[in-house]
Amino acid sequence: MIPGVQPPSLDVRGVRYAYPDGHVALHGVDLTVPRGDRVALLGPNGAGKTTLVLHLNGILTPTEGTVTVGGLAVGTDRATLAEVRRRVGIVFQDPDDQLFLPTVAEDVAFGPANLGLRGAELTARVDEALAAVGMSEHRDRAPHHLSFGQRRRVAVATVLAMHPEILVLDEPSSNLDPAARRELAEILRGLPVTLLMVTHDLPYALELCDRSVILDGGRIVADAPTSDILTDETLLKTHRLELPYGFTPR
Amino acid sequence: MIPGVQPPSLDVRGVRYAYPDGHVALHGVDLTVPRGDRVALLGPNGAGKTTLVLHLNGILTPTEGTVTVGGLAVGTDRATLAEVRRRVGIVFQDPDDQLFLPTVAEDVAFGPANLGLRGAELTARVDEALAAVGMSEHRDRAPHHLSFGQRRRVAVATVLAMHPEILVLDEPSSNLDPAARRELAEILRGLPVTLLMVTHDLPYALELCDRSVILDGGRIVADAPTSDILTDETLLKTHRLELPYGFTPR
Amino acid sequence: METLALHISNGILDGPVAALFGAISLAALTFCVLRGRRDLDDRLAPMAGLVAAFIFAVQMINFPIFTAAVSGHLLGGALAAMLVGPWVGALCVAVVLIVQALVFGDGGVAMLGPNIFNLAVLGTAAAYLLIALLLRVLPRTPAGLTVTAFVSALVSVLVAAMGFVAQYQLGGTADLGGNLAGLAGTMAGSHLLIGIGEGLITATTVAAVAKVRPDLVYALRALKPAAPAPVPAVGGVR
Amino acid sequence: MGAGHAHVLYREAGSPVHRLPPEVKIAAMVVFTLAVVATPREAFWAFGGYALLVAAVAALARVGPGWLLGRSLIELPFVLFAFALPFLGAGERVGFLGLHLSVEGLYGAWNIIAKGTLGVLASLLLAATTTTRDLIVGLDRLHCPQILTQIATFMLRYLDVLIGEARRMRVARMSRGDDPRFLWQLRGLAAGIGALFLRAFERGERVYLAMLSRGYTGRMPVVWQGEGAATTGQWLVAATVPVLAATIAAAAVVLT
Ligand SMILES: Nc1ncnc2c1ncn2[C@@H]1O[C@H](COP(=O)(O)OP(=O)(O)OP(=O)(O)O)[C@@H](O)[C@H]1O
Ligand SMILES: Nc1ncnc2c1ncn2[C@@H]1O[C@H](COP(=O)(O)OP(=O)(O)OP(=O)(O)O)[C@@H](O)[C@H]1O
Ligand SMILES: [Mg+2]
Ligand SMILES: [Mg+2]
Repeated sequence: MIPGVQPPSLDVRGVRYAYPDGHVALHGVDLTVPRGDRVALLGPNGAGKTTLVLHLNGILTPTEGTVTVGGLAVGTDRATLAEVRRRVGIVFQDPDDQLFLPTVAEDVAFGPANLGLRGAELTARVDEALAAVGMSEHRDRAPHHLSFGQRRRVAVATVLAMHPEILVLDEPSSNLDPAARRELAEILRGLPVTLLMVTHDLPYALELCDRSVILDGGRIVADAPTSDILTDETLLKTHRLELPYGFTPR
Repeated sequence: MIPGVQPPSLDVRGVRYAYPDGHVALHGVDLTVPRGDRVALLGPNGAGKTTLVLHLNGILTPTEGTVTVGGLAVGTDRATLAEVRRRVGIVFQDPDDQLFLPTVAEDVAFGPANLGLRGAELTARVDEALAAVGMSEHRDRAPHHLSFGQRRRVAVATVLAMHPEILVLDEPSSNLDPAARRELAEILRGLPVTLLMVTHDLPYALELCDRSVILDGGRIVADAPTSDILTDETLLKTHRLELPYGFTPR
Repeated sequence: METLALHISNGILDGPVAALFGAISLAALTFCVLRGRRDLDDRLAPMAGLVAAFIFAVQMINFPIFTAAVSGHLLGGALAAMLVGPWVGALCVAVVLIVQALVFGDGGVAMLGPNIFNLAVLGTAAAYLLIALLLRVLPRTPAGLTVTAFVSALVSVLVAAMGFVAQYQLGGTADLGGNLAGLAGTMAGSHLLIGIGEGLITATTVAAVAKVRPDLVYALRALKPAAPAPVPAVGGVR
Repeated sequence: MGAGHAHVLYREAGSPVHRLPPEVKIAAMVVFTLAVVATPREAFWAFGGYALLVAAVAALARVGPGWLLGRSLIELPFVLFAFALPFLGAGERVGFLGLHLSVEGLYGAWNIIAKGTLGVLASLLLAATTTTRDLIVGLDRLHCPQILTQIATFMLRYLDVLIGEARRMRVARMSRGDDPRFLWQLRGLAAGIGALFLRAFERGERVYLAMLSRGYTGRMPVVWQGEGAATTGQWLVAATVPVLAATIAAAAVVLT
């Protein structure tokens, strides 16, 4: 590493991953996301997007290859893992994978409390995050008694409350009502973070990310400015991507 | 009922529903869907759409009001309930609620087998449904080892395989890749069924349904041709609906 | 001393006693099937399955109690009685025992009769009698419910353990002579500790469920105070 | 989320024992065990005969002795109980390596170890060759009351839900900076168990409602009952083991 040059936020090198049942989901993925970049991760169902995301904070460990977060090698060392999880905030594709405490407010407070926040500071974090996703009035309800879209919003809030340096979102706009989808875009645009967003919503990718990467069959098959990718019809078509009818990228 | 006139496929009258924790989700809903109609059910997160859907085959019983399916009153009578569930096929919003058997093929076969299908006929149903959603090659895998989008597709197949008269889909396009979203639209357009589709994807609603209903705060607040609703900006705005940027309804 | 898990294995009791308790258990279960059918509506069915799965899972894990010297596992009779009632509750515990005997060899198949009698019949019955009593005597508060769950779980474990001692007295294959009192003492001592663990788990589980979904606690539904209950303002799940 | 119905003890293989319908295997296993238990403990040779039968079935089912022995450790508490008997037992005593052991106690220990071990081995063989779902089908065909098979079906299904929800909760908290070595470390064992129970119940309830939506009536559809009930031939084939065992038991009773 050249001194003075910041290490990239995310650096994935030759990552191969086989699930315990033998199914190989990633066949050698290379991806570098410099600090402050906003990247959309596109690809058909079953491409391996979620599997890749789960490598970024060490929930899955690659069968081969390495993952580095801001210069820290993600391995099995507990102290490093804790630091990596402090830096990388992941919003899971399924909100039920994210929420587990008896009330919305407790769930949102869980992450910041683990970072050592207490008292008024903690409350402020929780209030801010819940307000951002428009769920303040539901703070004392049980997460599993909310509607799907409401749960997704709380899931986003649990991660926003941690103020991560690197924000990874797996299909954040699905099940959100159209206004919430736009409001989330506004929040994300205002955050000073490195962003990796998995999405099937190509207009959303164009709106939020300058750069897009296509993952298909466990391999990165394209990496270019989003506008270039979305105008390359044959590329899109080969990977089961297409712009919604009635939409033209500008 | 006037003799000779077919009863509507779905008839919901004054339905009020409170969840066991006391939260009132529906405050008197009236909705009639004549046979063969295709209706989109729109509304913000937490409006009560899923709650309404769960009333349509007697999974939830209204605190007040009645639900009638093709002239059959949905109540507590076991035989009627069984008949209602034969007619109404519901695709749940969360595929994890829908899939529970060890393999994809078995899960898809579960519904038709309950209808009494056996042997070659049953296999044909399963094959046809899996082919429709593009999951034939995964037939022997475990549903919980699939990606989220793949699980959603299998969930759709489990209901298609039952050949219901009335098809109710709760956010069918979420988490589908763009090609799968279009393919599903093509399948749905080709089915000779009464359709009720909950969705936040307004272009999708326009593509598939002539008529739209907006549910907000547990009440029906609009019921009109989809194109009228989607061009009424103030109506949309009051109910947290909006067309995606760059999209113009024709 | 290693605790005797209350799963009697083949050969501990002699044939006649095993057969006798087999017959008693069969009669008791038949009665539970007849009564349970009335209770087991569409809503209780998943609850019964979950209670059985929960007991099954927790029985697989031997947890240390206070010190590592004694280890034991949940028996589940009180939890089942509390959440799904005595009839279906006894059936849940019986199903766990049958499946464990068939596929894990945990508790001999030939000893299913005595095992079901101790754990499913005796344990659940003792627990439910206490629950019915305590819920009437204690204040109807979360604390009252928690105490009820704890006490009934603790006592049901001891009663089940004494069931084994009595069976051994009747037909233990090895004659212990005057040492039967010793066996009873050992069983009571170790199961007092197991019972405390059982009580804690039962009490917190029941308290957690009662807080969020009181509609799921059978004991609260069945043993409503005599005062006319308000007409429920909520819809049912079918 | 889902149902790994092939439980931990199931050994995937295409042996003749695997292919037998579940009801005949259950019946054979139960009768075999009863024969073993009914055998007088002094008839040492009979237990040798049973062991040979178990070995033959294990070989036929392609289940290795190492696996069987490893799994039979579940019996350990009772073996320890058995070892205590020669010291606790009453009556006549013999000297052995300087210890004064009760003859009655020695016989008792032998009785428990021999019968217990044979019973465990027979169950393990059933488990190794039968999926849990087949087991329920078998119980159903043996006219076990439907309410019991229904509870058993849900029990097995919810075991997966419990494990799945426990896994989700673990991943959720790890990702947000908690480092639980054990699922319920944070808020104490009990609170974690209570939360897990509720969560699993509500997920399970939704799954159940979805099953009802697809026409479930409390009984798995007949296609799930496999190839159909056992034929007379299959009953006869499976009967060889329990019949041999019963013969040994009868001989042992007569001879002692
Ligand atoms: N737990 C698992 N066990 C085995 N295979 C799995 C498991 N989870 C996912 N897979 C397989 O790995 C591949 C990649 O799955 P992944 O979830 O990463 O896809 P994805 O790109 O996120 O898809 P989607 O857009 O549908 O969410 C798929 O073929 C899937 O079937
Ligand atoms: N199990 C439950 N217990 C209590 N309240 C619930 C439960 N499920 C949903 N609710 C509440 O009922 C209301 C309606 O929920 P519902 O799931 O029907 O919304 P929805 O319109 O489907 O929303 P979404 O678009 O987010 O899926 C919401 O306020 C929600 O918080
Ligand atoms: Mg995914
Ligand atoms: Mg919904």
